Amino acid sequence: MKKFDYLIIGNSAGAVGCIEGLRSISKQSSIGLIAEEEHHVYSRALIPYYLSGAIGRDKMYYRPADFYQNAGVTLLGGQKATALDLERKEVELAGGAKIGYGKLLLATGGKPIYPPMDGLDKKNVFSFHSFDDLLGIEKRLPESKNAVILGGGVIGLMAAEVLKKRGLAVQVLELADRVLAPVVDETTSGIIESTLREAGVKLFTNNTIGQIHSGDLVESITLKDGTVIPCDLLIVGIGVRPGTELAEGTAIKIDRGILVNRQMQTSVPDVYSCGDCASIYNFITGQTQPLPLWPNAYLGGRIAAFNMAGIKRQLVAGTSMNAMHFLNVNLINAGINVTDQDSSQWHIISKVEPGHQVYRKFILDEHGVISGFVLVGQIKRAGILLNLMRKKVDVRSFQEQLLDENFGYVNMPDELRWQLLKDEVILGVM
Amino acid sequence: MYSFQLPEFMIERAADRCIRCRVCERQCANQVYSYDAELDRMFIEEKNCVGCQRCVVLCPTLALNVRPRTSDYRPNASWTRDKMQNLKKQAETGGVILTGSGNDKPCRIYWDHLVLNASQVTNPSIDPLREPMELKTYLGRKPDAVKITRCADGFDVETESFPNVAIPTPLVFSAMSYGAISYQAYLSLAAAAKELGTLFNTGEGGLPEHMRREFGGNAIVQCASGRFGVDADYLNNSQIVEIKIGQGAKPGIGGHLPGEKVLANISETRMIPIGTDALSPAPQHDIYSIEDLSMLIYALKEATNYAKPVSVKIAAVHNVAAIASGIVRAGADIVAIDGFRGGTGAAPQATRDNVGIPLELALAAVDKRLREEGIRNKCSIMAAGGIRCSADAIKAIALGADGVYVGTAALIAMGCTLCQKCYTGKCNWGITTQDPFLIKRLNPELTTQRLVNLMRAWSHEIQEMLGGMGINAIESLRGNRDHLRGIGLEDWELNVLGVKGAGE
Amino acid sequence: MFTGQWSPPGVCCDTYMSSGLCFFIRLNTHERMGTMGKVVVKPEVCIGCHLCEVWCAVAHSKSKNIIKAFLYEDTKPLPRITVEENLPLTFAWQCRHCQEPNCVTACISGALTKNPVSGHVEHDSLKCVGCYSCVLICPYGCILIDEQKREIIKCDLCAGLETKYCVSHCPNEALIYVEN
Amino acid sequence: MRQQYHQSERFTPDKEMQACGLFGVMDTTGKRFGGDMAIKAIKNMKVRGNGLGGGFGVYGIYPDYQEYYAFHVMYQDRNQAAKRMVEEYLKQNFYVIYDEEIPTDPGVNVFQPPLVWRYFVSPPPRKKGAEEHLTDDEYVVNKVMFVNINIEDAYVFSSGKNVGVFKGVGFPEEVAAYFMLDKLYQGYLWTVHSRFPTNTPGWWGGAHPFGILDWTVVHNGEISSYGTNRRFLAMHDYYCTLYTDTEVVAYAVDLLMRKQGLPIEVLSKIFAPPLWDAIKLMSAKEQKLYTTLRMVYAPLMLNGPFTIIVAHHNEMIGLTDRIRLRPITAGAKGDLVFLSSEEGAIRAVCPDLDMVWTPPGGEPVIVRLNSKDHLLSTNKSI
Repeated sequence: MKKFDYLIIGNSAGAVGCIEGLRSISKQSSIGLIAEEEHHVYSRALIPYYLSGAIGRDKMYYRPADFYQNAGVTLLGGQKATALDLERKEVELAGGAKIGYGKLLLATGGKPIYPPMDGLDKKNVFSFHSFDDLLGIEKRLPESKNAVILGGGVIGLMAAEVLKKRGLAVQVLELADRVLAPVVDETTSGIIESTLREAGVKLFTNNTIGQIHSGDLVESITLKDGTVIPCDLLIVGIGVRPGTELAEGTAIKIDRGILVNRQMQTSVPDVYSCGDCASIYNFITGQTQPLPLWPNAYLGGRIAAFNMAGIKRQLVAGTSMNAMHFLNVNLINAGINVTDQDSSQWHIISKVEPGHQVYRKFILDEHGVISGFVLVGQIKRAGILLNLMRKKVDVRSFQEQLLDENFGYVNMPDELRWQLLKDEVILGVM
Repeated sequence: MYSFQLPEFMIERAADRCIRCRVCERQCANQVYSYDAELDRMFIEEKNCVGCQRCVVLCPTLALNVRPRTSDYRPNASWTRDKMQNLKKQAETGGVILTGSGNDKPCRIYWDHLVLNASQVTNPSIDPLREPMELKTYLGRKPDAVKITRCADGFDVETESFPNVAIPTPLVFSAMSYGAISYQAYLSLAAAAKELGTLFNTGEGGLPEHMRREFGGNAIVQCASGRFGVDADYLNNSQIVEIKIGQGAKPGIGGHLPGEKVLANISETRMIPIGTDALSPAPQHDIYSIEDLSMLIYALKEATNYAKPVSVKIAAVHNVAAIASGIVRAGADIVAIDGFRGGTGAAPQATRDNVGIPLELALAAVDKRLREEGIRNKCSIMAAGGIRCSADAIKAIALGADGVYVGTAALIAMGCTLCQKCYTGKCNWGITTQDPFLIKRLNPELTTQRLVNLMRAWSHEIQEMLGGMGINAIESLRGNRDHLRGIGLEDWELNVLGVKGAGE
Repeated sequence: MFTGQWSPPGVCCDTYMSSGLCFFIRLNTHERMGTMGKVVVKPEVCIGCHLCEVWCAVAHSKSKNIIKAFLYEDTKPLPRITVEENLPLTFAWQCRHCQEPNCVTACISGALTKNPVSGHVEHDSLKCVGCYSCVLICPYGCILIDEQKREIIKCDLCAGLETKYCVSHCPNEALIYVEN
Repeated sequence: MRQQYHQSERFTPDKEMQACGLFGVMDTTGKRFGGDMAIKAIKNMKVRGNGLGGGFGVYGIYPDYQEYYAFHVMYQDRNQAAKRMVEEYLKQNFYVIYDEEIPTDPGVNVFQPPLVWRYFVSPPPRKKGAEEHLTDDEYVVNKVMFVNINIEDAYVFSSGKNVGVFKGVGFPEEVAAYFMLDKLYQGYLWTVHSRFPTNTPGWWGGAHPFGILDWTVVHNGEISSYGTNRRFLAMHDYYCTLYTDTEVVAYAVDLLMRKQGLPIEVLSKIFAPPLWDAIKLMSAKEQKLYTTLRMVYAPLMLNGPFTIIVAHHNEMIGLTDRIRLRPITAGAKGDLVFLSSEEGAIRAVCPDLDMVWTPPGGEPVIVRLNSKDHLLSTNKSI
């Protein structure tokens, strides 16, 4: 039986973060990686860019082809881990083989959510999640004219944009009364909706699939409100759920995702988890929850690596944050999302420039600390705002200037500015 | 009131070079330039231009050209452009015309009418690159004679010498006060003096507390009519204490630092409340006579334990020789003579351009008079006011000065372009301003280097010229008028200067 | 050579001056751990002329000729350095080349990397897809956006050029390249 | 206030530039001897002169009148009016014990010889007033200065006791022959000078040695600091009138040694001070001495190339400038000590020397009666 000092299950940002973290500490230890997909490590987030034609297949890869080789990682590709023996520190593979580990990292990622309805198993129905989805959609594209996208969230809208660019008629179905509802507020949704509409994307809000009409393939869809729309390509983009199957039924505690502390340790010693499969600490809300975001995954992996190697470091910077762009509108949000309805208990400052698609909004808590913000249109130097949020800075003395597009360190009080700038540059960890 | 004055400057912008980087706009404190985003064009408000050339120097594509405007009144030898402009200005304002820097009128510059000697055949010239060339100078009173007795291991000096200050080169930075010039400029002068081992003069604005320990060893501290910043610690953290009676640029009148320039640190240094005008009275109100001056000299000596030379600075005026003689007899160890081309931060133009006499004549007269009275050794003479180059400095020494004060030249080294707008407080070069944005334009590290380079260059040139004369120590040129000849001078001028005409 | 205090205590901009100085000292000690060098600014002598921006843009233009770059090249030259400005305070600001750069962790395409030899944070524009995750995460606001190309641009310390343009063209030597 | 002899210093006479040969010989026992050696030695250095000036200083020359100041007064163009004025002035201010024309050899052809007269005088008791407290020496100096400045065509070129200066236009041997020095006079110390002025025809008053009281100076060189020295001396009532920079040396010697009482060693360090860089390396005590001297007597530093032989009764000093731009050589044979521009000249008069040495720049060779002080400089020789 093979045994590795460090064994990683999963092959994406978390795994790479962990490998790069480990190798920055020690070149000697043995690292094994079990990857379900056979593809070289690629970036899921690049799927829309690939489909839109912005990048070629070679650019999909997150690290060079010889990355594992150079890093001295034993890659067990195309293998599925099926069970964990936490007592004996072994992982069982689909074929029955067992791999031993010193420390284990569960970076199994997420699974796209499919609603329970008939017809979603047809060959022109895809999620927007994996390389295989990508290749499947690409293959279908020439024969497709009418795309229907289920879900008006981030993934759904990105899919809508790229398919529109590829010349398809695109219809987006959103159960809520506006797009991006969980992520941003009404104003932002409004700007995005009008942008998409101007580009010719049909939006159906307060709506979803009533019934799918299909033969071998999906052919048309009757919506809940009775409208019938043609469909020869159906994308399911409702979201992802943590891929916790492996941990289920073991001693590892699960709360939506695999529960980890700020050192990325699970409830079982020597087992760590990160990425979309994990429930991590959100420094804004103070809760532990899945935060399925690329930087969180990478950083989680890196911090897990340090702790696995015995160097105690903590994740401090995890929160919800998104950089998006829909057509020509850039959008950034971070922290909590407060809609107009429940804005009363927060102090909110915002600026809208109608017509220019510029919107800035900041949500301040009772201590004047930014709990969340949205920037639409002009997003430059947004990281400074995120930094203020992370450092829990009371921004009230200069809050008006936050609304200025050119806001920078120069607008802060002297002492604060140099304090922030002189902090150690090791970010995300401490 | 609508202004009838002709704009002073015209600005040409090469359209094929301007890249709209807006550096000119940002560098101009006088709002000459503005950018129009709609047209992607720079606009120019020439009326505001003072001709400081900051924009020209900073423009990365050399697209700008600023020069005096060519449109002019009908030429009139009597009513010149200057006179007419001033008339119009006064008609519009009803006030005294203020100006900065030194006298810019074409009064005879005697330095340019004096030529130096060089060795040929009968004595060898000396190459300062290969042989010693001494510029060390002692400032202060010297005894009439030294009593020396033989003892077992050589000789004992029995004469008590007076306090003297040694400087490695006879070049000293002139009085420029903190407040009149920016902290950065002031600091640069101090730091340059320190690096060179020479002296800077605090002017009448005091010496900031935190600079005293570090730069006191290179400071001439001034005690002027306003008595700003004078306390015992100030006086004792110095090499020389100077009583300022007058200033070459504005003999007979005092100074005025507007309240806007009196910021926190200046207020602390000058020991006056923030925002109050710092008014230096025309006379020192405890000196109405030579006896009073003597009392102040000895009061300052007393305060400094007789350990420092006391200097008295006067403007060069008609009877300067007699005044200087009185000053020496009143107990001063150094007499500083400030000629009428000396600079200032602010002075009424009428005074600046019409009061006083040229340094060269004053210096020659003072040196002669002190020698006639047999008291030349009782003091050192500092020459100030319009020393523009090393040759001016060495000629001053040959006329009789011990050292020279370098003021305007140092400012020019820092970046000054003599736009004469010091009094506006909007110096684009960061020198005569307290605007926190403008003062940053002087990087003290760079400016110090510029000043050090200037002084070193001058010192080298002085060495070269000394070597050419076959002299290897500056003291052998001091008052050595045989090495000067006049060209293009009238008889009376040669007489006053005490030099022969060229060829005589 | 010069050992004096930069600014008198109590001058209206002194606090940033003195603390600014100590800020850079801190960065220096930090750098010894990883990075080889970076451009630091002395805010107390930054005159806000924006010439660093101009010359940075030239350095990253095709022709490297200032007039050609600004007036005749198709793509508008863009600086990788920003002058933050809130008069009287100004300071030029560009990539700090962090030891553990957040932008690298956030980059979804692998376009941003930390060069283990030079310590520089490098950006491969061929790989960049313009997702702007790095813009969101860089705490210093040092990653800038090229709207035309829809990708990010950042300080590359004038890789391949003889001098660091911002440093060599700063008229007041407010920018200094420090190496360990 | 000191009176200026001209309204403007602009009108002070120019000194002339020159190259020269010098020679001095002294018998340290005080034995008197004739002028042969001095004449022969200076003749040996003929190329150092050009026939436009030569002169001799002789000590111990008038033993019979050694109580009296011996004035050698030259009347240019044999100006009788000047002579009358001088004699009137002397009569008013001195007891003139004896006077005569200095004998000359009419067979020697010299250039425009002036009338040279000698007077042996003694200062009278001073009346109450300004001069009441003056010493005899000072009194004499004042009167000599008065004649030199105020009486046209009259110059006192020798004014010490038991000392005589003889000088004129021509080669030194011609001057010697004219005044018959080899035949008529004996002294224990002889200094000689051969002159090479470059820009004036030379005149009798400009020849060396230059003397005041019993101080005489012969000098080779060009003093670039002349203007500074002259103006400093003017402040001490010495007015230069003789168109030669040697004059300032003589006055400076008189001021420093006679009036201010400084030892000769110190004097040489005022004329040719050590460099500041050298002073920095000295002991604290020496630093104080040399710093004080340079500070106070800076105007008397002799800058530029020079060699001087300064003599007065009992003492002869040879000194060259601090960076040694002009030559000097010393030699000794028994009780005789020689100083010369060239070693060859010494060997010409004394072929078998006991020793010969070359003192460094700024280091004086001090020859004293009844002492071996001159040997002090040998260990520093170069």
